[in-house]
Parts: sequence; structure tokens; C-alpha cells
Amino acid sequence: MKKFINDPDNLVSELLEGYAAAYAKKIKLEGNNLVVRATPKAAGKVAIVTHGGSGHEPALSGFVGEGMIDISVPGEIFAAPGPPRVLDAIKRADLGAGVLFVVLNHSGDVMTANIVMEMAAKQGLNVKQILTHEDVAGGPKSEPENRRGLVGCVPLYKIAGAAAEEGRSLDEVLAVAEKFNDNMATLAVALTPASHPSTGEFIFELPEDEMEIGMGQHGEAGTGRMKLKSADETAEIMINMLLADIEAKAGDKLLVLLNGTGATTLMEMFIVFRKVAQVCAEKGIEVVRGGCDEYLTVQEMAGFQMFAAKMDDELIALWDAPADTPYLTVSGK
Amino acid sequence: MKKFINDPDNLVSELLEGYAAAYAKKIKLEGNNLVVRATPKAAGKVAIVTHGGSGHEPALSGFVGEGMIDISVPGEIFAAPGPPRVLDAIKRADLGAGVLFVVLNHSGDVMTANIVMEMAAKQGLNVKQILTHEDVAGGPKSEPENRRGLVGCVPLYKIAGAAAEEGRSLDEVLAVAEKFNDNMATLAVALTPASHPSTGEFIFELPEDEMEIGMGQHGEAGTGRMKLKSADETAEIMINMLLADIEAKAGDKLLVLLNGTGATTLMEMFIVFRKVAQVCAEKGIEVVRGGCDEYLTVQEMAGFQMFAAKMDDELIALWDAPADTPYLTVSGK
Amino acid sequence: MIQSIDYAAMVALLRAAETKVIDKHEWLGQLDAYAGDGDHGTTMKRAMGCIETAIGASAEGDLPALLTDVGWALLGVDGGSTGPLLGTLFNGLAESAAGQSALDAAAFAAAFEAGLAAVQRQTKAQPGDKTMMDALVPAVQALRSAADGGLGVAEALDNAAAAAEAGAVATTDMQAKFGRARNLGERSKGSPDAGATSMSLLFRAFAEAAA
Amino acid sequence: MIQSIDYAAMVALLRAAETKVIDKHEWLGQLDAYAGDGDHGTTMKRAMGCIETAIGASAEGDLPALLTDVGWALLGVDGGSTGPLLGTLFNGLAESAAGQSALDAAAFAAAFEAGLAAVQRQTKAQPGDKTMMDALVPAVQALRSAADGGLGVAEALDNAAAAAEAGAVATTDMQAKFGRARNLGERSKGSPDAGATSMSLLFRAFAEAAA
Ligand SMILES: Nc1ncnc2c1ncn2[C@@H]1O[C@H](COP(=O)(O)OP(=O)(O)O)[C@@H](O)[C@H]1O
Ligand SMILES: Nc1ncnc2c1ncn2[C@@H]1O[C@H](COP(=O)(O)OP(=O)(O)O)[C@@H](O)[C@H]1O
Ligand SMILES: [Mg+2]
Ligand SMILES: [Mg+2]
Ligand SMILES: [Mg+2]
Ligand SMILES: [Mg+2]
Repeated sequence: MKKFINDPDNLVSELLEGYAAAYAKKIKLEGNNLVVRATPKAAGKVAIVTHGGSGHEPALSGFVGEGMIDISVPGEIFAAPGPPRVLDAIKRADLGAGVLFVVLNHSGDVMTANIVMEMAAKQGLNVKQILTHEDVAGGPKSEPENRRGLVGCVPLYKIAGAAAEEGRSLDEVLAVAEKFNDNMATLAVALTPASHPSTGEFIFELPEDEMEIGMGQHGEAGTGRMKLKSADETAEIMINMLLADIEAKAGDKLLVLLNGTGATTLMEMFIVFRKVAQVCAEKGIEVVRGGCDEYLTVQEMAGFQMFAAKMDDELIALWDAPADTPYLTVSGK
Repeated sequence: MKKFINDPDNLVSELLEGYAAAYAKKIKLEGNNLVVRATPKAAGKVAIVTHGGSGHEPALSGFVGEGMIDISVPGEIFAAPGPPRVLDAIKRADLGAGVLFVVLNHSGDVMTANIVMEMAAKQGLNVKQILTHEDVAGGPKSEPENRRGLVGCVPLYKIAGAAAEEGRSLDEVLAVAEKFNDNMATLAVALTPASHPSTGEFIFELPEDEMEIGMGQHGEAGTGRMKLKSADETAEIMINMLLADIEAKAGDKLLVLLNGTGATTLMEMFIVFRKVAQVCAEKGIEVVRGGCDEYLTVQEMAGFQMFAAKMDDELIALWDAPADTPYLTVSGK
Repeated sequence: MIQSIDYAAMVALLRAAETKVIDKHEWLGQLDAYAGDGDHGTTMKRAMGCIETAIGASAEGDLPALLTDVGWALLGVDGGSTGPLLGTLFNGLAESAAGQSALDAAAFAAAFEAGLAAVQRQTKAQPGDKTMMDALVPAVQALRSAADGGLGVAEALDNAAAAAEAGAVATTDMQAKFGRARNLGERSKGSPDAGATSMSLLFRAFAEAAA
Repeated sequence: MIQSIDYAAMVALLRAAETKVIDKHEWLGQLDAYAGDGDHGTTMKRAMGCIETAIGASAEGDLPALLTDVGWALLGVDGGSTGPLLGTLFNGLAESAAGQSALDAAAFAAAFEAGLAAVQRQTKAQPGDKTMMDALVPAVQALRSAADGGLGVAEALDNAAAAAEAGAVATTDMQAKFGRARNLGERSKGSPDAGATSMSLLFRAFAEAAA
């Protein structure tokens, strides 16, 4: 694959340097490549910390800023950072009201988080963990360990971050984040492979006339390989799986996000969103908020993740609350 | 190329429907597929209208909203809309203070605009036109007709839109927009081809080990085909051409944007931005504001457009002023 | 063989053009991809697609009205560079045809001269610049010569089609000075211009319908 | 042939592991691409890359300190699934080795049993689940059997390497129950697990260095 890079061993440090240069008004680097807010949150508020591999830009660090993440700990390409940096981030982030630590369900991320939580307990830190596992391709809700954390972390940062900015306690922030977590679902589809930027090798293959539903966000294949479908057919298959998972019914209100994973155009995502809105409307389900963007990418992989969450008034208000990060700004008006 | 579409003849109407469904809080469709603000601007303020082909999402219609565009007239894929719809948009947009009509220098867009301006004159409409032509690959500033309008229209909407929101007169809005226009420059580079979504055909070819500097934004090739370079080398070549064009010197302040045209990752753009910031710093030029994002894409084409503009305090203040559009929101804080 | 262009003949010409261009639109797209953005085929297909609507909408039998309606329909299409140029051409024809119910070879040539003049107010492109002007200008000249030489409309259109085709073919080795291909410089050589080619298809279809 | 593992021997073992894994890291990446995310090679290279730093940083001659430093270095790496597991393994070795300046075959086996127990507090994966446990568990069992049977460290490591290799090869036909490959179900079969393979490389390098 053709990419604009320099030494493959320096990808992460260089991308972070460039990110900090481009968005100096909003974020900066601190310590050992921790991404922190340019203007820290007021003392006495709960802080949001997260960690995960790089190569998914803008996620995760693109959402550091007012109303979302306080400190993000970016790992190497597709590889979660080790516990020491995460622990450092948690200590730095705590403004006296404790830290909500958002973890995506991937083997390495979770093992790191477990070690971090053990260490934090030993050191008496005030930190609570929340695990996202909303990939419906992995299995039913009753088997959370099989469900990966996909783009759902991004709206979850928004919900939790807004609650924290309001001055809610750590338990309250955790509670509303868990409410959102329990009501969200994601499903991914891929059309073309991603290449690993360090090795330059494609991570998987897809025949010219096939797509794969249930794809992971690191090139890990899914189980739904099938002939390429139209936008409408794809949208229908996917939204129906999500609606079933979150048990959405007539009268429910949804937040629906389409997350481009790389080469898929907004044009295509809009066309898919159109059908999603139609399917929901036919079932009497209201899409109250929406978005089509690249929130969490998988290098240049063509495809997208479809995300849906059941919303109540509290969650809608938190989604609409102000945020000021490089890749998600909400005016709050 | 593999894309999620339905009938290729319905691409634009379907994508607009989906866009309006996803961002109903910010924009809506009116008349014959005009994209208008969900909440119109206050009466007595100058309106901003623009037109251009589709297939470049989020541009142009993604920037309709408070502080940027009032009405965008999307054409078919890569084909500017005809004069009648544009004229209709200008009439609808006028809130009593006249309309600034932003046109990108492409043959079809300009011919449509000329006809529109003739008709508007006959009908006594209060509209002034501004033409962007900042592509340095086309030739020197002294040959504006050879220079295409690339991503520069997007920050120009921001500058003009902010001036309009402030309540400035049409002449004043035009003047500050022209100041920005005179001080901006863009250069594009491509790594992989784009395919036309209606025909499914690739519009150009690039050997596996080559890149092309000076690329247009519709697959029109440039004149700088060369062996693939590293991120740093590419950044250096490009920023130096831009700095020369805008005659930037020590002490100057710049806005630098990197616009991903499709499959190029933010990771790569950050790495390129890092080098741009270094080159500028070495010359004593300050990158006061930056951004890396997909503002104006060319379908799935891997590559980016590098944009630089010399800023003064007035322009910085307008860039920082609040905006609330689906694809660029500025909190104004 | 048609000797003057009345409403019915014009409808026949237009329908022939529609059929031929839609038939060849993929080729036009490929030509445009060589140095442009690859959409000239879909744009011409869309442009021709509105001709039938314009015919249906225009008052039966009124030639100038038909030409005006076609002109406006072409302008109303999302037509990139093509729509404004073709629309302007037909609006020019319409103005010249005002008050006439049929055009003989001389009036037909005059109408196209008026159309060309209108187009030339929109673009500075000249023959040699590798645009549709390389087909349009010689075609209009051929119409004029034929009329001056006393030929009928059918023969005039046949000459015009041949001239347009020669002009289009000759663009192959030209370097583009206008349109999206301009930025390619030398590399724009090697393939005929898409717009000149579609213009030659229009004249060929007209000639076949008039024959 | 080394009969007990003191500081110098451990350094030799670690350096051998570093060399072998870095040498084979591209292959590990390819194995991980089969059902995972293709980064196990770069991650192992990065993990091994910090070993020399840990050796340099640790107090010369202090075996438990060396193991602790290596454990923390591995935890400190951006190591995906690998870093926490390997780091935990070495921290377990270090705790077991506390107060000892050299480990004979029995102490060495006991250290690995402690390391394995620590790893098992981090993951529920068992042999058969297609993870590095398929190599680690039989390797530790082989160390124990060798020690119980009176063999020296070198022979014990040779047996352990063979057991780890057999375990890694056997993962080929297994269906993954942990890690990124889990979501592939049946399709995870057909290629050996990356982590089991790298674990077998570590034991093979240890065995070669001890021989
Ligand atoms: N300024 C111009 N003057 C005359 N003809 C032009 C001009 N610009 C473009 N053309 C013609 O239009 C053709 C391209 O049409 P089309 O592909 O439909 O529009 P676009 O270039 O906007 O994509 C070119 O091949 C050329 O013949
Ligand atoms: N939960 C787990 N328990 C044991 N081993 C695991 C677990 N998850 C992953 N592994 C091992 O880690 C290997 C992958 O390591 P690596 O590619 O470095 O990390 P990642 O999966 O985070 O990209 C797998 O091949 C497997 O052997
Ligand atoms: Mg990984
Ligand atoms: Mg076009
Ligand atoms: Mg074209
Ligand atoms: Mg891996």
C-alpha cells in the first residue's frame, strides 16, 4: 500500500507531534506521549481517561477536549499501551473527583486495564472502569466478552464527558455512561482490506465482488462474508441487526452514527443513512440525532461501522451539550 | 471500484436525502435540492451562496450553517449545477443585505456563474461574485485563469460567513473575503486514483511506485508525476511551493490545512503536518492555526491538498468566530 | 431529404441526437477520463435526457419556442461545462429563429452563427484549443458555405457533420487550453477532446435525421 | 552446558530470545494477519527491543532485579495482548526468584510455574483455546517433568522448547477462543496462533543459549 510515512518505527511519535501542532489551541502532549487538553477541566470535576492502539485516527485522541476526554493514552499501531503510562494518565487526570476509565473490549486493552486497575487499587486511586462491548457480530448481549468495542466508545466519551462537565459525581457519571453502554450496538462492514502501516502488508483479502459484515476494526475478519450488496440492501441488513440487539420498538428514539473506516466516501454513507432512516421510520422509530463521519478508522479500509443507541431525554441532552475537541465540536445551542 | 450505492442515476438525490436525515438539526433541503440552514440567518445580514458538483462530500453542502454558507447548490457528480437553480438560491438567500456568491474556478462552474450573474443583473438582484483560484500547480498568481479552485473555498466560506454574521455590508464582506482569497494557496498530491461513482471506472492511473503533485480534484492529472516520496520529502516540496506563492516571510502568521481527498489516513496527514510546522518554524513563520481533515474529497482518491493562507488579526478573529455546520463547528470560545 | 427545418424536422433532429449520444455515452466518459474528470458521458446522457421533456413541454408546432425550451432545459441540467455551452447555443438558435416557423439552409446557417456567437460570449476558446469549439466552429462554417453554395439543409448538415468530425479528430494531437484538461499541459495530447467528439456526434445525428 | 541460571546466563538467554524473535518478526506478523490484526511481529520486535535497555538498567549481577526490570519493561511497551502477558510472566518469575542468585532446574521450573500462575490471573485461556497458552503451559510442564526427573536446566529447556513448538503447531487446527481471532469462529482454523508461535521461539532461543 502507498502511504505518506517516514520511518515505520516512528509512526506514532510523529503523528502525535503533527496532531499537537495542528490543534495546539485544543490539545497538547504531556509526559510520555499522553494527549491532554490544552486547557484543563476545572478542579473538582470527574475526569475521563481512555487508552487504545493508534492507527484509528481521529480516535481515540481526537476527542480530547472540553466535554469529552481529559487524557488519552495512545498506544502503538493497533497495540494498546502498557499499564505504566495509563496509570500515569489516571494520576495526572484526577482533579479531586476521581476518574472514569473507558476501556474498549479487545484482549490487549482489557489485560492492560486489569493490571492498571489492580495497581490503582494498591495505590488508593479513585478510578472506576467502564468496558464497551457493543459489536453485535460477536454474539448476543448475554455474552459481553465476545463483543468487541467498536466506535461506540466515541459517543460514550461524549455522554460521560458532558455528565462530568456538569459536575456530576464519579458514581453518577459511571451510571449514565453504563445506561448508554447498555443501550448501544455497532456492526461493521468492509469492502476492501486495510494495510498495516508498519509492515505495508494488507491484513486480509476480500474478493472483488464480496463484502464482509461483522468485520473488526483491525482487519480481523468477521463471519458475514457475502456477495457485494447495494447500499439499501446493506443498510437494511445492518440496521435490522442493530434494532434487534437493542430491542428498539415503535416510539423509541435513536442516535444513529455511521463511522467511515477509511476509503468509504461520505456520499456512500449518506446514501446508507437515508435507508436507515426509512427503515426506522417504517417501524415508528425516530432517529432523533445522527451523524456520518470518520470517527474511528481502520487505516484505508473501505467500509463503515453502523452504530445505534436508544436515547432518553437525559442522554439526548448530554449528546447535545457543548463539546470542544479537534474532531467533535458541539456548540451547545 | 466497490462502493455502497444503489442506482447510479440517483446518487445525488439519495445522498442529499441521507445528509438531511443525518443532520436535520442543522440543515434541510428546499426547492430543487438546495441545501439551506435549518434556522435561517437573521434578516438584514449578507448571505453566502455557493454552487458546485457533487462527489466531493462533505464539500460544499457540508458547510451550510451558522457562520458559513446560507445556501449551497449541489450539482451532479463532478458537474456544476445549471444557472436556474443557482439563481433561485440567490433569490431565496437574500435577507435584504445582498448575497456573496462564491465560485470555484472550474470551467463549468464559471460559465454557470457568468450566466447567473447576467441574469441576476437583468433582474436587479444584489449579488457580488468572488472566484477562488488558489491552485499553485496551474501557474503563477498573475495567471488566475489557470489556477483551479481547490479546498480554499472552505476556509473562505468561514471567513466570509463570519464577517456576514457580524453584520458587515456586502462590500465589506466581499473585501475581507478578497483579502483572504489573495493570500491563500493550495497544492494537491495523489497516490491512488479516484473512480467515478456513476461509471465505476477509474478516472486515471498511477503506477504503484509513483505519486502526482499538482493533481486536480476530479481526477484531472497534474504535471508533477514522480517516484513516491516520504512524508517529510513530500511535505517539504509542497509547503515550499505554497510559501513561495503567498510570499510568506519570517514573522508571518499562517493558517495551514491538510485536506484528505479520500483514502489517505489522518495518521499520514498528521505526519505531514509535523514536517510543515517544522519547515515554517525554521523560516520564522508561525503556523497560528491548523487543521487536518476531509473537507473536500475526490471520492476514494488517496492523497491530500495542502492549503496555506497568510493571516492577519482580522482574519484570525474571523477564523475563530463561532460556526455551526455539520462539518465545521467552532465554539467561538 | 429535408429541405427546411420546421418544428417536426427539428424534433426529429433532436431525437436522433438523443439516441446517438446516449448510445455512445460510455465512450464519451472514457474520452473525458483521459484528461478530464470522466463525467462527460453521464453529463451528455443527462443533457439529452431532458430533450424529450422539453419537446413534450413546448407548444406543438412552434419552432422558436421548441429551441428556447431546449436551450433552457440544457441550462437547467447539472451540466458542468457542457450544459451552459449547449444551452447557450440553443438559446442563440432560438433568438435567431424568432418569428420563423421553418428554416431553410440560409436561415439554418444564420441561426447556428447566432448560436456560435452566443457561445463565444461565454468562452474565449478558439479552434485549436482542444474544446468543443474545434467541432462547432468548422461545422457552422460548413453550414454557411453550403448555404452560400445553394445546397439544401440535408447536404449542409452532412457537410457540417463531416467538418465537425474532422475537427474532433484533429483535437487528438492538440494541447488543451481550456477546461479541466488545461492543467495537463503536454499530457493532454493523445486522445480526442470529449466535448468536440460529442459535438460531432450531435451534427452527425442531425445529418442522419435530415438525410 | 548451563546447569543453573544465574544473572549472566539469564542475560544470555534474553539476548538469544531477542535475536531470534527480531529475526522472525515478519513471519509473526503474517501469522497474526491470518486471523488477527497483523501486528504481532512489530509488537514482539518492540517488546524484545526493550530487553537490552532493561539489562543495561538493572544492577549487574542481581538476577531477581533483572527479571523484575524485564517484566516492567515488557509491561511498559505498547504491547497489545503480548505486553501484559509477557510482562506478567516475567514479574512472576521475578517474585519466585526473589532472594536467589541462581536457579537450578527445580527452581527454574518453580519460577515458570509462578510466572504461569500470574499469567493465569490475567487470562482464562487454557491449552486448546489457540493462544500463547498452548505453547506456555506444555513448556512449563516440561520444565517441571525434567526437573523432577533430575535433568539439568539445559535439557529441561530443550524439552520445554520441543513441547512449546508442538503446542504451537497444534494450534493450527484449533478454533480461537480468545484474542482478536475469536470472532472468526471456524475461519480462525488453518494457521498457527501467532502468540503461541512467538512463545515457542522464546523457549527455543532459551534452549539454544543454554545448550
Ligand atoms: N471554457 C471552455 N470553452 C469551451 N469548451 C469547453 C470549456 N471548458 C470545457 N469545455 C468543453 O467541455 C468538455 C467537458 O465537458 P464535461 O465533461 O461535461 O464538463 P466538465 O469539464 O465540467 O466535467 C471538454 O471536453 C471541452 O470540450
Ligand atoms: N486473552 C488472551 N489470553 C491469552 N493469550 C492471548 C489473549 N489474547 C491474545 N492472546 C495472544 O496474543 C496474541 C496476539 O498478540 P498481539 O498481536 O501482539 O496483540 P493484539 O491481539 O492485541 O494485536 C495471540 O496470537 C494470542 O496468542
Ligand atoms: Mg494489535
Ligand atoms: Mg465534470
Ligand atoms: Mg468532465
Ligand atoms: Mg495482533
